[in-house]
Amino acid sequence: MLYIFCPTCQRDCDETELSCGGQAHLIRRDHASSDKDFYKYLYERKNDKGIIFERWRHVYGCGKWFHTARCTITNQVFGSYSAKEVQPPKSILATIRRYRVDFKGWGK
Amino acid sequence: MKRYSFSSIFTEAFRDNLGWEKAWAKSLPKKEYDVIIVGGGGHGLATAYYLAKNFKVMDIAVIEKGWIGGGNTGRNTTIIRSNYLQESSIGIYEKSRFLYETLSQDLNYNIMFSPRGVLMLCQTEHELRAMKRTSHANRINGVDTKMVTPEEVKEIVPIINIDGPRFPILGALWQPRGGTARHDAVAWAYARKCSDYGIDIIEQCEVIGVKKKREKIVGVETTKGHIKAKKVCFVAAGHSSVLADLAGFRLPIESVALQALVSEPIKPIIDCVVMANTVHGYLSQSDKGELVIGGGADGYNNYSQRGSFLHIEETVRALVETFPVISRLRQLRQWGGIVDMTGDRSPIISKTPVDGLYINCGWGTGGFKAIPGSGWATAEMIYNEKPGKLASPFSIDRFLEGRLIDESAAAAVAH
Amino acid sequence: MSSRLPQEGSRINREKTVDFRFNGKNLKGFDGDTVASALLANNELLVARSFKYHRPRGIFSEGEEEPNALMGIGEGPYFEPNIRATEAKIKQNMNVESQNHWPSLRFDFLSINNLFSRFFAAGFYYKTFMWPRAAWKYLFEPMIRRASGLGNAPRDYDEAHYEHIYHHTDVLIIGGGLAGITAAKALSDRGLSIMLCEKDCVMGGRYLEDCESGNRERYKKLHKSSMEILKNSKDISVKLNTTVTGIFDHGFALAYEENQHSDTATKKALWKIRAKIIILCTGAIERPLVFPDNDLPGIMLAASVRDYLQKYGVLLGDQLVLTTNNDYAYKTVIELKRRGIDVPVVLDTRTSSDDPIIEEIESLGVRILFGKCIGKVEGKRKVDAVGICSVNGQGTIEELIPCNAIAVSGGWTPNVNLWSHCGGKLLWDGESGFYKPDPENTPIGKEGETNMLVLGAAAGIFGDYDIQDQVPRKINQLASRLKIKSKRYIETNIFSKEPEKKGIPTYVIPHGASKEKHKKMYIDFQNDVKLSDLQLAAQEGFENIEHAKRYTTLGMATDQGKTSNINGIHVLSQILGKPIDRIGHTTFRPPYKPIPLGLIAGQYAKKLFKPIRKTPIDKWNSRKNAMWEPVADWRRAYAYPRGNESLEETLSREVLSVRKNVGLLDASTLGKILVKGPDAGQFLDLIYTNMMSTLKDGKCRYGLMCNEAGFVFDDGVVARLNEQSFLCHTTSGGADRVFSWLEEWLQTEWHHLKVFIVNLTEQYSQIAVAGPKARELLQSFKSVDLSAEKLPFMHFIETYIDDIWVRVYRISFSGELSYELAVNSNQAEELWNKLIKVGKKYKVQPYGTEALHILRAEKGFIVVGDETDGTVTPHDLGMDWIVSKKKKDFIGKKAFSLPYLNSSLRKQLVGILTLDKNKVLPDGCHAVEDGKAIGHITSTYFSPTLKRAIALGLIENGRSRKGSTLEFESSNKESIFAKIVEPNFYDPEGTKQDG
Amino acid sequence: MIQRVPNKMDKITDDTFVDVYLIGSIRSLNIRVDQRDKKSLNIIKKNIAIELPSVQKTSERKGLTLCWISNDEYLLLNEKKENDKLFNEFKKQMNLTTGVAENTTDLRVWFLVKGGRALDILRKGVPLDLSKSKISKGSFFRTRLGEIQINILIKSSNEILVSVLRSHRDYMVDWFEVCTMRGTEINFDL
Repeated sequence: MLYIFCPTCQRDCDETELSCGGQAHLIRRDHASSDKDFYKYLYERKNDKGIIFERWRHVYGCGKWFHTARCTITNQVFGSYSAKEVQPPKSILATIRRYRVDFKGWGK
Repeated sequence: MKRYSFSSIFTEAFRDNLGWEKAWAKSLPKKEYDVIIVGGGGHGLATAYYLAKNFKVMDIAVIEKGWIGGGNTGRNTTIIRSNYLQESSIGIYEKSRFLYETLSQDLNYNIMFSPRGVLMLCQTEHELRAMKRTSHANRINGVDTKMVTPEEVKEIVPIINIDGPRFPILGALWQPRGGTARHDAVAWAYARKCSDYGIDIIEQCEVIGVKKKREKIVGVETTKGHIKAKKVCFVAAGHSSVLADLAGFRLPIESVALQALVSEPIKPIIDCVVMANTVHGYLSQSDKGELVIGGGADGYNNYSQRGSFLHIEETVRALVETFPVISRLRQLRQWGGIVDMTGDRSPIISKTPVDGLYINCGWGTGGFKAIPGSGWATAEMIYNEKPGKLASPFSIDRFLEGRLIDESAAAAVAH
Repeated sequence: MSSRLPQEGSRINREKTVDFRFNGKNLKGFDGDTVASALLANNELLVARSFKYHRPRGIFSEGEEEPNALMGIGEGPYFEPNIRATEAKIKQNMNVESQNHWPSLRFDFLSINNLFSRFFAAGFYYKTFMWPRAAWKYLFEPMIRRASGLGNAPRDYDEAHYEHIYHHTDVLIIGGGLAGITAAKALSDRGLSIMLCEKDCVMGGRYLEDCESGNRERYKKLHKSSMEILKNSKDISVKLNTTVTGIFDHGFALAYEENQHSDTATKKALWKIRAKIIILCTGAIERPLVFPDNDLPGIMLAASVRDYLQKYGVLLGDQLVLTTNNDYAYKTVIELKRRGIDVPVVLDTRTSSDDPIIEEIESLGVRILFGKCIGKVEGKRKVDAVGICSVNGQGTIEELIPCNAIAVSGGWTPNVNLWSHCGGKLLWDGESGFYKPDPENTPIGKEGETNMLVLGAAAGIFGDYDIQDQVPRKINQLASRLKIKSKRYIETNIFSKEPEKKGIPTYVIPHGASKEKHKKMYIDFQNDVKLSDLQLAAQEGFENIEHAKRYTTLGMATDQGKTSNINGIHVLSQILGKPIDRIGHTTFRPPYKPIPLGLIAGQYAKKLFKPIRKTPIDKWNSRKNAMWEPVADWRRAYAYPRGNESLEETLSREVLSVRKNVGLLDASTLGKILVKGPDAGQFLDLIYTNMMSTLKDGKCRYGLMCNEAGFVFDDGVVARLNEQSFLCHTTSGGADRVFSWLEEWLQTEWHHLKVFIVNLTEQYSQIAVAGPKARELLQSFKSVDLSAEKLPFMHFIETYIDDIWVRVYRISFSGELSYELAVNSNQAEELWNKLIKVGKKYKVQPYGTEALHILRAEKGFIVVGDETDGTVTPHDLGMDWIVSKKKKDFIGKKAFSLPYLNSSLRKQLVGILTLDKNKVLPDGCHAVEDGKAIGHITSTYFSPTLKRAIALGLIENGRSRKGSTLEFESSNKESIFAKIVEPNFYDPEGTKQDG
Repeated sequence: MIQRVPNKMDKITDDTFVDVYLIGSIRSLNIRVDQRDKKSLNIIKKNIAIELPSVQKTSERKGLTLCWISNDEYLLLNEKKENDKLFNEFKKQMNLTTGVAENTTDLRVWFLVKGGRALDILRKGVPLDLSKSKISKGSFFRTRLGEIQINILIKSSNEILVSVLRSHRDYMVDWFEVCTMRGTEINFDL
């Protein structure tokens, strides 16, 4: 039962208060994109066994979306950040590196 | 291979069972194979078996990072049914169910296929209409199902509460030839027969790299060394994305934990499988007497084989409401399986961007029922180097073309 | 022969006798007795039958590890099966029944299985019952099913009270023994909240029972002062009768509280605990030795023998033999001798021991035989004698010693299940012969920190001195690691350092036992897994511990292998010749102790099962005996039957009242979302397939939303309230989904847009007034002018009906002249009543959702969820007109260009008229062409207006089939032929909507 | 803070360890405002003269209570009839800006939970840390109770206002009845 920090409410939230929105930092493809890019945006997922960046919404609370970095093996959470970020903030990446020396970077 | 028969059991009983051989040989990898199947679960073993049986391809290795049947094959609620809505789904699941009927005899191993019937409850008008649509689709495609009334439901499952105040039972879709099987035995039975065919089953052997030459597969790197192969097929369920990553492509898949639980064993109270999709729960009773219960999957990616209590709670709540007498039975054990969910919740049996590399994955929460059919179709694809009639609707391309196979139309969560 | 001693028993009140029934027999016990202690006090040794061979079994332990004594307890709505006799307290007039036998416990027909056990070896089922094929379904499986299972399921509804409680704490201490109590004391006064859960009804764990007689007073004093500290500490909360059953991610723990509530029922609570630190003080469980005939009633774990003596004054037998591999178990002999009980012999598997306890016991005149063990046990349903043999031999009996009870000890196993639930790894300790927590691989909390600490016996530390030494030290370390108020906790060790009680790991004896003997050596009592079964499993290649477990069912019974796991792992390692740490162990999974399913549901059963959302007009609907339809969480009035009407008659009446006069519909459940801001129009243009930004103030426009895959997802009317504000109506079931959808796009993709949304679904109730007399009805309120000029079609105005504010939309979902009145919810019922009252003159009738569906189907209007199923595009619905070609971008636009969404084989919405106009097509039936399905019915009704069957359907290439006749297969035997037409059956010119 | 004499007729619980009253509606506005939108913020300041509350808190003045829902969403409660004019004027002004002030009085129903066990009752359904040490007067939480969304306004450790969607009223009444049954107090043994 995850317990994740909501940056808006400034508190930890029980998993039952949240809903997960899947992979973060996807770039929306509109009608001008190729079918292949559109497919990648809509369906293809990194689904890493290890550290992932994902979207959550505090649906029973403030209603705000935010992002987290989480390990899908241990469920360790490396921090929450605003859903408006187009890439993970440096502080989050630094936290990850502190725990995982072999972390390759978020885009890899 | 020593056959299992009345006489062999009788003979062995009187000599302390000393004559039984290993169910499958413990093999070490050879340098090279015609085909390597990565993943020693039901789907992988069945693929190897049908390659050998239907296409006489014998030079095969099945490599498994843990132990045979240790993934979702050994972690599911053992339901077998084919009452799907879409024609392509019906095709593969009905083939599978049909193969299950004689699987014990075909493999000379009692996998305890028990066609005790699957009852899919309708608890809203909308679900009732959707289920009627499914029943028509089933009939036209040769699947034996029918709609039954609430009274008939009560007759089939006397412990059910059909007048629940919140979601009364309005009817159900009944598939008398659906049922359950002993999940571990399915893996063991295929492994034993594969071994008998001379197929190498290599446990504790994890793939750590994929060898390609000009986008053509040439082998795999494993914890037991490099193994060359002409063709490779990934059949690794929740871990498919990890393997695809090694091969340099991504899949339209997310891995999530699906939870199930069993109760303490009790004397028989329910003789068929009941699925309640509106309230998200399904229930059957094993031959040991345990109630086997499944429900929804976690909403987030997870590889930890343990999940949240949330869905256990929701599922049990729904079932206690539907079957009030079970409230005083106790939860004995819960577990999670890592299931691979695709964008349309239907499976993938497909070629990949790498020549000679095939993939079978995306069975999500409902793979057990598909094992024989999926193995059959995948073997056919590997042998012919292109998907056959059963497999072709399930290629990865469908997402690119918008050709989704969406079963949720039937208001059914896939199981 | 077991009996009650004339005095002592720390748990019982001898002043208070309790009567209870066991298998119909009236027995007496004392207040405080468990079912097990009371049965033993009444010399009931045979209390159960095993799962597979139906072998006679007795009480084997004193706690949650009990594998044998499972009972059906209670009656009627309070009956519960499979309850461990060792865990249930007796209550006045309680009914207890043993399980899994027929016709009686003593003479069990299926014990015949025992005779055929040579056939029923592990894996037997997989090898047989295959011929003939049908026999499995009709003969073998029903037979097996009947024989298996343990207790009977309850038949009556459950009357127990279950509930969930959330609890947040800094520290959760699990176990109230010496380690747990010391840990709590050491942590108090540091500004931390501490919760301690103890499974028993008293604190103290084993240490009061197990102390040396000389130390007893000192222990008691310590305990008393500790309890004072716990009681007075503001930081510490103690829950008794509460077992922590599972540990989940991020410090979440589940605890199962079982407390006396009334004479019949028990209150059961499930505590959902969130703890920053979890301290495991769960102690250890004694494990048995595996020897031939080790499953007879009268054989019990050595520590349990002393527990029954001290807690309940109950003696297992007056001639008791101990078989052990360790010094610790000798305490049992001391306790027995102290009470003058005969101990004919002690069999110790070791060659010698230098522990002073040996001398003490020899001085009491007890014969100790080193290097010896039990080679066989005589007796049918109880122990009559033991045959002694050499540990290293083949089991040749050297001497037969009469006795009536056997105490067995194979050492202790730390109780580490909870450590493993959430990722903690275990280490094999070869010297002690058990798995213990690996300090390098701990469970972690949400930030990756170690969030669990193990203390005391659970960590493999057994001596009282050592525990009192270890716990404060570890707690102080923890405090400085966590930088919490680091007052050092110091406690004077009241215990003297004693020589460590030693044992040599032995599991299975005699070592050279023959094959025949292996078939009588039980490892898992409840599931009847014998040594020979594990041998066979290994022989057949089921070498991995998980395979062996699944093949033999070892450790899969209701005790989850608490007494059998380690022995099983050992046996496997012996057979395979692999060290134990290479064998590994099976995964421990929650729950540690089985939890009732009713408790998992908690208070959310019966009327709290799922929330039912009710509209402000629900009370009125309810009074009119409306039939209900659940729509998402709402209940809506489906129809309003009158008198003896059939449903068809009701629906027909309701439909015709709208067509001829006027009807009222409670449409309050419609979603209403306010979209406001300078960029609201731009935003809605991205959300809807059609253009919304061009909508004029005071006007309405129907809109369709698709998802990115191009499939229709919701629809509804949008009203432009003013320059900046739009009110978007959604489907009833879709309101929350659409609201979330809009928020998601606003927050995560188009956050540069200046738009706010508010979900006003319940602020306004909505009443549809539909029918040719709708205007007349509304105009009869003086204040209202709704003339066609004042309020044209697809416009709205705000006005008052009497003094009730309303927003009146002129929109129509029935094709008739129709108004929808939005009203503040608090006044909705009042307005409804006014309309009903005034409407009498116009023969107004309420109509339900089914009539609504018929009315719209007559007009060919779609319902999202009926005509669409998540795979249907606007083009499929023939609604190309609603897909803007001008807009640069909107959700779904890209997908419309994908090849399959433009395929000529797509199904298209058509109207369907059966050739036989009285024949209504069945729901969901398919059109067939050349034996292939080419489409299906989405809505089908008998139209009361047109007096004929009508249907809508999605048919492959349907629009080009207009005019042709198709075959619809309604069953195996019957087909219905119908003509494909335009999907608009009633008033296609649209003249009626203007009245 | 909100003052309301509970109407005896509305009392839900009977002879138990906590009193629960069904209050019904409280006049309220949902406010949405961008923190960068000075114009709208000024209107709040000028018209109702209440400081914006900090995260999960309320601020109040003369029977008006402003509750924090999110960094761009607030709930304004009006308990005094004499404030109505001010309230309406504020709504009008606010809606002339890019912010929102929307009447949501009819959207919710309010309950008053009173007594030493008030927090305990909510702990049976709310996954928040409601221990007394973590809760202060004037806190406002939006979270879930069972399967529904709930707002919790802490007046004091033994007086709590909660609100749910009006359609959940009957469900909430049932919930209180079940969870305040005699003999189900949350107790510790030591």
